[in-house]
Amino acid sequence: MQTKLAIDARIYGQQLDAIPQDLYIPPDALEVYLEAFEGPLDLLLYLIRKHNLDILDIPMAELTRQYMRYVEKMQASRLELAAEYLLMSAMLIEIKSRMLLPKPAEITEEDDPRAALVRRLMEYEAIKLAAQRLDALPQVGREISVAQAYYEHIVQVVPAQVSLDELLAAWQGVLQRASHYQHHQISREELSVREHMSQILRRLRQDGMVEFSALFDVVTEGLPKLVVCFLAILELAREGLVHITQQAAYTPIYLQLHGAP
Amino acid sequence: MQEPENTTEMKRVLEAALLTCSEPLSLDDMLKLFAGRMERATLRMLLDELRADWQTGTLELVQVASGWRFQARAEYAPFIARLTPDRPQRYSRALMETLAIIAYRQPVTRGDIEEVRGVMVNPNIMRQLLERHWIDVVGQREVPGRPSLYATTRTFLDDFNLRTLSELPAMDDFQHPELQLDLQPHTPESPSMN
Amino acid sequence: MQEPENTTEMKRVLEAALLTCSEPLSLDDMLKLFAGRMERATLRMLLDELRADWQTGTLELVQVASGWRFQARAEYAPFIARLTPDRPQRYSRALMETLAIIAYRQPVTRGDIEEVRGVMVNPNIMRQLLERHWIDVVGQREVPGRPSLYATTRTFLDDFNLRTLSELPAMDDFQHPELQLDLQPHTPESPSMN
Repeated sequence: MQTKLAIDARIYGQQLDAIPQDLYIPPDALEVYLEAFEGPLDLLLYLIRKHNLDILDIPMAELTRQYMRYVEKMQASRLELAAEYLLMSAMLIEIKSRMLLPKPAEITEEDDPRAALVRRLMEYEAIKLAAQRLDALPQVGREISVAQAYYEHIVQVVPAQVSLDELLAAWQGVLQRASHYQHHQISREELSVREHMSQILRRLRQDGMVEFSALFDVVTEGLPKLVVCFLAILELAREGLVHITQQAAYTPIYLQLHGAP
Repeated sequence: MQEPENTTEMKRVLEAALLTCSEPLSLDDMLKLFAGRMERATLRMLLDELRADWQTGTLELVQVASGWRFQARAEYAPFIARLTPDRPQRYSRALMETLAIIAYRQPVTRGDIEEVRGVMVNPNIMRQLLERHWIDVVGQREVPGRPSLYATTRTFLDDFNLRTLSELPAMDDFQHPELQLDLQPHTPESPSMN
Repeated sequence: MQEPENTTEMKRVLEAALLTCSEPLSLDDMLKLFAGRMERATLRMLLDELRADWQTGTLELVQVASGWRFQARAEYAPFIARLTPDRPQRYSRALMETLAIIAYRQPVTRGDIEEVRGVMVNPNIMRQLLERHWIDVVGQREVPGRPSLYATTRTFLDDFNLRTLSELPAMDDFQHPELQLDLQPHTPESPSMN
């Protein structure tokens, strides 16, 4: 497969489509050519493809000669880049010289001095093609436009998460600072009573006047709960929060919020 | 790329552009879509048609100062807002203490809370607790001024993963459990604690 | 705000969210829209329905690495491109080759990239790729100097319209898979070589 070397460069206002066949480089254009290649491997691949050389049987002499000619030209102006190209030159010359040595009778693939170079060239070519295919994929922001209609951002107040431990720590803090500590020690039983006090107050607020017995759910609630409920009523009465009335003995007892009409 | 041949195709180009542009498109922007092969009058007509097409859609085409844009109907904004929640705020120590007093001493008035904490109750704290539905007003105490009585709610229990208030640990549950090193028969603790 | 009552309403909430969010929405994101009152199976069904609803629309619902998004059908891209003539041009060959090495050979170090390309890695290219969130550092290779190991990200897959790395264009791994070198004893090369 022949790789196309894309060159997007202008020299003297003229579009350059390809590297000239003879590799003659006009001095002013040297930089342009340098930028057309991604490095010594890229240049080697170009030379191999341009001259239709078999990558698996690289004629080292031909390749090395062409490569050296190119590097000589670039050395003049781009020394720092030339270093990488020079390193490749050294490698090419080393391969060439090893190939001139007498061969052992049995040779394996690994013994071929070109093997490492060929592997690198093939890996680089594969990546180069992959990069081209990757670049050809549609990309968000280039070929792909993503839906992004407007919406009114509503600042949602996210409630803080509070743990029970934090609540307890707060309560403990209150108590430690309060002088009348002992009065605030709360037992579980007392909390049940307090909970029922709140429930009864809510009920009375909603229903106005409620018959005493209606506050007790004798069917579903066990005796301990009924006792707690009764204690809650007594506590409410003691704190003056509810008003308990009875018209006459043995008539129904009614509860209402204190001060309710 | 083939230039759109008829107004139906043009309307589709317009719709695709409006749905994918983050900024409103002005009429001039939209004319650019058609590389000059579009009359302003036609464009306005197409925009009217597009708006009608979306009449019952989840978005609406609206005109704002800088141009036209599609936007989600107001009813969907609260749902979309759930995708990017703001960072949860942290509650102040004052709020937590107030909540603790209401939870353990309910029903209580502001006066009760102030007496325990020794400082005035910040009205914002009560408002926050009410808005969070952790407390509500369950009555008034029959004293001058008839102050409101506050209590905790079902939401409070739910949010703290409790079934009843009695599941709130009692004080002695957390009397330095890790400091229980006394190997002697249990004697009453310091006098102030009784 | 009322929670959606039926799947039709749920699908509308979903559509509104997908049309307004520029980032792909994951299934977990979408579940958040419904505050936990949605089954994953139902969600998947609604997404399929939504995709079908838009079958002939100007946008298409697609699945990429990090979730689902609506995007304009390819035929509208050239028109939309006219709105922003300065949209990102093609990246340099050097950048694309570096990205390809990271994508196909990940995780790799800078040294690995230099080995394949035969040239020094330009630090600007790595910076660009990191800033674009196409690559990130996933660890260090345990060799002297502990060089960073780079890999591609979900954003990379999303931006290239891919769900997984396996959807990357196939790589021609060497024309001749098993590297058949010419193993004939070498004859001295042609005299022209010298």
